[in-house]
Amino acid sequence: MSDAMAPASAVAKPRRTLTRAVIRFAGDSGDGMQVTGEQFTTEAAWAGNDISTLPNFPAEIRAPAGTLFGVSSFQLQFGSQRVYTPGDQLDALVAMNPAALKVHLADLKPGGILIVNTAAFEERNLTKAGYGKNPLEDPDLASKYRLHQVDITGLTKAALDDLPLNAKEKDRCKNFFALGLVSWIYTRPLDPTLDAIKKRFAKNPTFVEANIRVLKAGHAFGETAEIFAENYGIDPAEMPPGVYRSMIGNRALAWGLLAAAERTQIPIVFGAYPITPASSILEELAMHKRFKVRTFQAEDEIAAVTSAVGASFGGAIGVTASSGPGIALKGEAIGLAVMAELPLVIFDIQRGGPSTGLPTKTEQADLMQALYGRNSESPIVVLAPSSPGDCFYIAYEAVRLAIKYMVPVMVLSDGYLANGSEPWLLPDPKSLPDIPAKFRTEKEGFFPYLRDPATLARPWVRPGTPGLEHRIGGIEKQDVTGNISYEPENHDHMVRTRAEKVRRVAQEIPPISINGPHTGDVLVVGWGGTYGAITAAVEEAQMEGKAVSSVHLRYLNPLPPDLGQTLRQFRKVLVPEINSGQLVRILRAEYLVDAVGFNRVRGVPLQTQEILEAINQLVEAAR
Amino acid sequence: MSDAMAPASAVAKPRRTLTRAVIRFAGDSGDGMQVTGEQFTTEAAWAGNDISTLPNFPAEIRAPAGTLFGVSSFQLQFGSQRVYTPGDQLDALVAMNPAALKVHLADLKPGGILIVNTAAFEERNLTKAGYGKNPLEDPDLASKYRLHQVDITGLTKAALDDLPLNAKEKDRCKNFFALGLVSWIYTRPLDPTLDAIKKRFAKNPTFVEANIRVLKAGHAFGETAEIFAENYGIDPAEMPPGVYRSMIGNRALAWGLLAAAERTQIPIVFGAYPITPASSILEELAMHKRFKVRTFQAEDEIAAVTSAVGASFGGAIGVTASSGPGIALKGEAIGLAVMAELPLVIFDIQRGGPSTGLPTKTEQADLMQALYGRNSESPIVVLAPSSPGDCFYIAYEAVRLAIKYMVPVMVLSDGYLANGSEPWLLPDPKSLPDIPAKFRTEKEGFFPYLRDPATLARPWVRPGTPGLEHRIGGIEKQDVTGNISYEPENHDHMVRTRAEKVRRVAQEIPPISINGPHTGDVLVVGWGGTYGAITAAVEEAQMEGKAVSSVHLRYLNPLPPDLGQTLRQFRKVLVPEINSGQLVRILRAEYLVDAVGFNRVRGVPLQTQEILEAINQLVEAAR
Amino acid sequence: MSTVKGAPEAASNGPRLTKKDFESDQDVRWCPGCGDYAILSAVQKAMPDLGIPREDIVFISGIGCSSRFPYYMNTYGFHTIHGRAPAIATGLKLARPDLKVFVVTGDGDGLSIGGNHLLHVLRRNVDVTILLFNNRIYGLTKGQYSPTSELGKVTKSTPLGSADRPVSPCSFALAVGATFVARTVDRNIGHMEETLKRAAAHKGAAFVEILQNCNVYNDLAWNVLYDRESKVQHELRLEHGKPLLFGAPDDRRGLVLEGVKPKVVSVKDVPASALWVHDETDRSTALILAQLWAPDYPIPLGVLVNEAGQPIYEDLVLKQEQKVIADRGPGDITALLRSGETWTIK
Amino acid sequence: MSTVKGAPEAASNGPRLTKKDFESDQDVRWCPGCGDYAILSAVQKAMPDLGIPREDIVFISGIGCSSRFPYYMNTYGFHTIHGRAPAIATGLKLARPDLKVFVVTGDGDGLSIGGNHLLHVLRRNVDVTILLFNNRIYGLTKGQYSPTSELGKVTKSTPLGSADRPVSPCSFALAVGATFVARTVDRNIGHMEETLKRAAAHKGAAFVEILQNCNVYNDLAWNVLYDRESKVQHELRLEHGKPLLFGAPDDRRGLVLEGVKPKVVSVKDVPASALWVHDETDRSTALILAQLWAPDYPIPLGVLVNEAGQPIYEDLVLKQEQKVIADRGPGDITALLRSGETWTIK
Ligand SMILES: Cc1ncc(C[n+]2csc(CCOP(=O)(O)OP(=O)(O)O)c2C)c(N)n1
Ligand SMILES: Cc1ncc(C[n+]2csc(CCOP(=O)(O)OP(=O)(O)O)c2C)c(N)n1
Ligand code: SF4
Ligand code: SF4
Ligand SMILES: [Mg+2]
Ligand SMILES: [Mg+2]
Repeated sequence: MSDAMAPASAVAKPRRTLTRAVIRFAGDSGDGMQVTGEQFTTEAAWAGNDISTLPNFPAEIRAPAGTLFGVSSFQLQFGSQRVYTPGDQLDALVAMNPAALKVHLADLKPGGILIVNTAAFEERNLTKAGYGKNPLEDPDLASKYRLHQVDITGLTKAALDDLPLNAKEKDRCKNFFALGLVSWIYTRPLDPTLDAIKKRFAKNPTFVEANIRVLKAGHAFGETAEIFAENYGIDPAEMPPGVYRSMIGNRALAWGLLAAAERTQIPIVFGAYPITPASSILEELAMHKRFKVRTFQAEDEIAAVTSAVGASFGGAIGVTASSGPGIALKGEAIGLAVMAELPLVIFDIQRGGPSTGLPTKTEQADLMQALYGRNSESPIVVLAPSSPGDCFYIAYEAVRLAIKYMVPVMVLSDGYLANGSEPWLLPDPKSLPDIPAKFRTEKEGFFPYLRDPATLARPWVRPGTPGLEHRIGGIEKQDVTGNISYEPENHDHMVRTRAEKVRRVAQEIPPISINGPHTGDVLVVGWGGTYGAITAAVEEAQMEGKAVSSVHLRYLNPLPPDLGQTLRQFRKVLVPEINSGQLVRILRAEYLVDAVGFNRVRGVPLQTQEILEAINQLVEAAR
Repeated sequence: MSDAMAPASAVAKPRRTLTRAVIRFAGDSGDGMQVTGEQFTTEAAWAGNDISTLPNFPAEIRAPAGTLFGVSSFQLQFGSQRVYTPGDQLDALVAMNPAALKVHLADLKPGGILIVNTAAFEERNLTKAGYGKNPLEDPDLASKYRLHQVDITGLTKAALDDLPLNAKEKDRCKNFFALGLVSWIYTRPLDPTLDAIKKRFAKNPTFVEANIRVLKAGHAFGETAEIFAENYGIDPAEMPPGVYRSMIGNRALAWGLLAAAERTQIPIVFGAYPITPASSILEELAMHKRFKVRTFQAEDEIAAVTSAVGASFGGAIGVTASSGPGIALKGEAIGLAVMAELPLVIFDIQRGGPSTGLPTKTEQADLMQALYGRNSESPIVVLAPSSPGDCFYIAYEAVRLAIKYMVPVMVLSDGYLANGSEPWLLPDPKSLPDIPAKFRTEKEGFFPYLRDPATLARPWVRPGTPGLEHRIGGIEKQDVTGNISYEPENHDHMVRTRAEKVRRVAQEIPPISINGPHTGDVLVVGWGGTYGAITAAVEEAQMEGKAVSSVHLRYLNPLPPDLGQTLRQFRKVLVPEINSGQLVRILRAEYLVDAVGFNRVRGVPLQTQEILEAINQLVEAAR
Repeated sequence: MSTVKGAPEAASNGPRLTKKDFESDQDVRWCPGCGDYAILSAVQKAMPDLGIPREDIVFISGIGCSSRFPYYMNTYGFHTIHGRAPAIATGLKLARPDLKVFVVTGDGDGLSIGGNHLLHVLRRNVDVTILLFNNRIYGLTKGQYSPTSELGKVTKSTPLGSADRPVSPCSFALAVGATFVARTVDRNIGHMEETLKRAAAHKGAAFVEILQNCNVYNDLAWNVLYDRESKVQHELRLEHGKPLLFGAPDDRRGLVLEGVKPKVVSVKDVPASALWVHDETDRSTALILAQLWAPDYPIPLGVLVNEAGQPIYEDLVLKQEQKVIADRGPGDITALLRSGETWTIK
Repeated sequence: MSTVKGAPEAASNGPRLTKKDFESDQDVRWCPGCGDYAILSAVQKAMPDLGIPREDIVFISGIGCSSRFPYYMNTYGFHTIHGRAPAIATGLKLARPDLKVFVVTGDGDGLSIGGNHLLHVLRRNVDVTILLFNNRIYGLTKGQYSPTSELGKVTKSTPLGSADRPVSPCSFALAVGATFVARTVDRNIGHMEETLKRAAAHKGAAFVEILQNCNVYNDLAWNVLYDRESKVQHELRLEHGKPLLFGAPDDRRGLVLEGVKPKVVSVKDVPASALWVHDETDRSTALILAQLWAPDYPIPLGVLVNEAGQPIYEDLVLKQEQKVIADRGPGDITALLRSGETWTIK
């Protein structure tokens, strides 16, 4: 938390200007921490800050109140400089009950702001949280942190005294008190939240009145209460001009598909079976039938992917989405699409594993499954978005490549990108690359496996086209004619052709953009949701004067053609991943470079600090 | 075909002694070529030859007679020296009809023996085989090969003239005429075939009479007919003394399980869903219920593997088997076994792919699927037999490791090993290593995920044990207690623990045995069914004085601890595989050695010659 | 919208097609004598009468001898993977409700590995015509027992006899809500043709069980309907609104109800009014009939249930799509991107 | 052999167990107010009366809120993967026919992804007791519609209403041959307990549909049986051999048959003899009853079918094993290796 004295502002209390701050709201699943966090995000966005968020909820639907596993939290970092991650350590923590304190205190910086809802620190909650004695009575707490004990529940009730609401309804407003208070502390504008409250409870004026009162009460409390010595300003960040919105990964994936559907004017059949954290893609798409996206909630993952394959055979864009366990079930069917050489887009929103694992936590351990999770030689294209907003472009690109090369394309997102948000500069849809989607209708010289010389793609034919009736299937077939063939040399030729087709996608990959000098001691190579943490770490290392650069891969299969030579320009290569070392194995096998991995598989994003340390160690080793 | 004049033998015609010969019987699916080949194999085995066989049948059940895709064939190589493969090119080809000639002639050596059944070379068959004119009328045929035109059909009928059999029944005997003839040409004893005929048709004396007559007729024909100038002797091979039988891979896998069941006195539950070429394992085991092997033909592959997991939870040995497409469906469930840390054995009998591919053909392309075909970090042990007989030991070893380490073990066999046979020196079951299978009953200090310090295995508990009631599942769990845990550090710890457990299996792997000097120009590294072809090629190269050695891996995950240093003793490493280069990628990633692959994916075994050429090229490069 | 072209009017455009037009150039790879040949020719015979242009017809199959079917039809075809044809067909219909889609499956493909997809395609009442070739065996994998094999069946995989009770394809289809369920047999081309035409004409999921002979691995499994003697005795031809009669002319038998239990009677022993009359529109009737089998009962052939007017999955989905487009216009990505909270940075 | 310990005699050894003995130490993680709590306590209550030692009981489940069940039972338990519990249980019973195995599943786990395994475990009549918690929604994934959701259901995944017709778990179970099928409801602990005991006592596959309330994502889906008024009007308690009666005391109604169609009548309008009598042993009766639902018909609760003496899969498999061992002795690998063609090299 870097400070710099700023000219005292209008408000009574002194205000300090910060470059960035990391805040976490934590409480019971029922306490509305997600709403609170999202609202504060919007306030910061309005104030022009760059932002990165990290929601975190329990696997249970409504875990019993007060329990440790029932704690729900929302973290964000916002700043006047580029913000790459939700942040490692907290500048401020709001704990609505003892369980929240127990679970999250460790992440609060020494000297950090700690706001607790004293009303919740009673017998039952304390025992549920496993506190022998009330931690608030422990003097260390107040000495180690800037502890603010606020009877949020009480003050909320008081503010609503005369309103015709029952106790439960009044209590439900308390999160807005916390929001108001924190908004004052960080001087973020209340306006967007006031608007939101009005929209949200439009049907119920009393609720509007109540929540607004409480929000303002919280704000006023900060201003007047003795306990807060100062508050903080954070200037707008330098961000490219344009219209922004806050975007989360899964919605961006869905909208990327919508953009592709609009561009190609080809319907999308989206076959999916619900699974955390992929379900919200299905739910988002189901709200946009105007785009001719036909969502199909299938009986299982196999039906989900096969329905997509059937749709592609019919001349629609077949898409399916799931998470690791579901993707494992789709392997055989993806192989069919490889053999039938049909376009197919597969979203894998990775989560903690193996098996059921940690359904609501994030991970990057499906890369090998994406490449090899099928029988025999079954090559497909693999892409990975690097931020929530990037999901939009990756989804669109996946459709483009699937159609252009008549090949399955898998997109590896993860639980962090899926639910995490960032301020996102709206793209101009017209500027998106064209998607060459045309169906063959010409009878003359037609063969089902005739190939485009540039892409090796076979023709896409819509059933219903007179004269092009043909039969395909999963058995090996003769090239060009598509007739069944067990002929040895033909099989070898087809295996190579299917591989070459995927290899040719390399023509589509733009030159690698290197963050930093093109040669040096250490190159950090990453993919997927670790982009923010890696970039932040590398930029810190660079500021420390280290000869470190980074490259973030959005194309994982095929790899960028210029990757090999890029790697060789550095003494050492570091590959941070939230897995046991998957991309690093691929780089070693592909380029015989002694790349080393930094691997932590905890279900949570990697931290900037730990990556920085890994970098520094390697820089030492390089010397 | 190396010859050396031998003292004229009892028979009228001169006999030459060969060191080895390669023969192929080819005809319609209905012509009984498989039986003929197997019988000739037994004759050669009796004569003390070493043998390697390669059956080859169409994907169709009973493809229409006379068609190219309906051709069925059986190839074998037998010799007085070690025989490693069924052979590349043929010394003799028996073609029962035009289609058989069309499909197989290309594999016959110039000057090779070609026996055709002239009766089958009539209009309809010729057109079905796509011959414009009768190839037998083409003078080149007789000049390029030692062509013998025999009216096998007619001679068979003649021999059975007076027997009360209808035309169809008589015609069915004709394969024994061919067998008799070839037996004479290669002077193999008829006795085992005579016995077999008697056994086979015990219930029908007329058939016995008929087949024996025809067999002898064929034999006599060779002896008397003018057209055969000479015949050949092949001395017994130098083979370790002991009792032998002919063994095919799938039966050996089944019997390996039986040996394990007998040793552990624990029932086996074998859950499988039929699929070529794995079905015969289920069928073999179903005949041996005496060993307390409970075969379960499940509704699909997922039920097959999950039933095995359920059985292991119950304290039986859970085993499942399939081929590539079926294995792809088992991925999620294998992940459950990884998480539950239960013993599980999976047989993957690889076939041509991707997708349905070439169901009856062989391939080695599921190695990556075995290692990575599941969501998240889901490490298992992977083994591969190197010959049909070796399947017995590998199956037994798989059970041993699965139980000792409480881990899934996958065995990668293939279509060639599954149906191919070799003379197999019977093992002494008592000499098989012990399998430490004991169930925990001790309540004191019990926890479901308590670990054995040496193997990291958790205790195996049979439900029904009082006081040890516990619950497990696929959600991440706290080490030792096994309670559900979403705690970040615990997850990281468990991911590492599951990986370490598999890594520790390395302590079970014997030192690598190197075929040839321990240092040199080229090391050829192989795995699975290519053992024969690689060894033959390497030994030829060695005879040519090349500094070449080979290593064949039976443990693919973990890899042998001494593999890395072994690789480094050679200038170049060559990895021949029937895939696009899978093991080679693993070796490059693991040891950063510039290993190169030799890859042909044709659905048929690699040929000794082509591997030899690849070796020679690399030897050049190494200089 | 989802109305498939065809029926008389469609037939009118272009010259009328013949059986030949539906024969592909691939050589048929079934065993000589296989019942599949008869089914193939019945289907090819029936096609022209559907009056649907060849290019608008798609055959989807899974894996099995039966599933080789699409290669032999000169229409569009997709030989997919084991058990998944119903799901593939569902996706295809969502993409292309205008196509006439047939699904060809077997007792293993459709009821073993594919049982769940069959359940759901019928439940959803997707507008596809499903032909299940029931030979009570796994043919392609060379003779293991199937979910329709009789208890105690001795096969390669069950040398001492199978231990599971068979499932009845028709009972299954009826219970999960199939709106058209019929049974026919490979040895009766006429009945097959007529049944196929009725099935193809049905809007919604039509399920037809075709009793088929695998002469190599399960020969004469349906001999009760092949053998002239027993055929006469046991074959019950279902006709809507007609009493349930069967048996030799000289010894006609019929069914009467005792509560909900059918009882076999000799027609001369009961007044015609007492005979149980078939009602295609009643699922309960069909559920009871589907349980009947020889020797105690006759074997019903023909249409068990034919329920018109049930909602069709892809129809409803497309209606929703058309409605939102009619109400709010087609999707506009630019507008969507700017919807909700946005802010501008200068 | 496959006879599970238990019943009185087993109860005798050791002190009689109580509900408490079946409560595990894990904290229950369902939403406050979830119907699963009631089911849990009914099961825990019923357990002691089975007289089966705790260590001989295993609960197997798939994935879903319902499938969290095993963690809360102080028996052996395995929380497996989505939809596969029936197959896992089948393997377990093959390994350990001596164990009492329960399968807990949901409408999604059991009828969506797991439909095929449910079909086959019932068809095989494996000796397991299957409890399907039907809340007509996917709870754990936060509220998408399920295969038992009503047509037009508005959920997160179907904002404009679902387009598929629901499947009836009981009809499905009956059609695929389940030998015991019953229905009960979470708000009636007594009826649940009694139904569970009967199901657990059945030898062979017993299927129980438990109507369960998901108060978070599908609250009051079964209100027709919760609301006092409508409950009285619609709840039909099935009793073997008793006429099918329901309705308020002052307005008792019953069912009579018109052909195979049930008709609701007022008891006072018909002679008692005319009333349709429930017969647990008759599948046709059950198949018809399973189709009945409010408002036109009453909702049957209790045992629809209870067919004793059907062959049990693992019984037959083990009988085969024991017979060959009795006839030919246990397996001998040394002998097997030397069986058939062998030869000796000196
Ligand atoms: C995933 C997968 N599992 C298993 C197989 C092997 N297989 C092919 S067809 C078949 C069963 C065929 O039986 P059925 O559906 O009755 O067709 P039939 O051959 O009898 O016509 C099986 C098990 C496969 N091809 N793919
Ligand atoms: C292979 C796989 N696919 C999907 C999921 C996600 N998932 C978990 S539970 C569930 C459905 C649960 O519905 P139901 O069986 O009715 O249980 P309920 O929560 O309603 O009790 C789904 C789709 C999963 N865990 N695994
Ligand atoms: S195996 Fe049977 S079903 Fe298959 S083609 Fe041959 S006869 Fe027909
Ligand atoms: S989501 Fe519904 S079913 Fe799941 S625990 Fe909550 S109330 Fe129960
Ligand atoms: Mg079949
Ligand atoms: Mg549910």
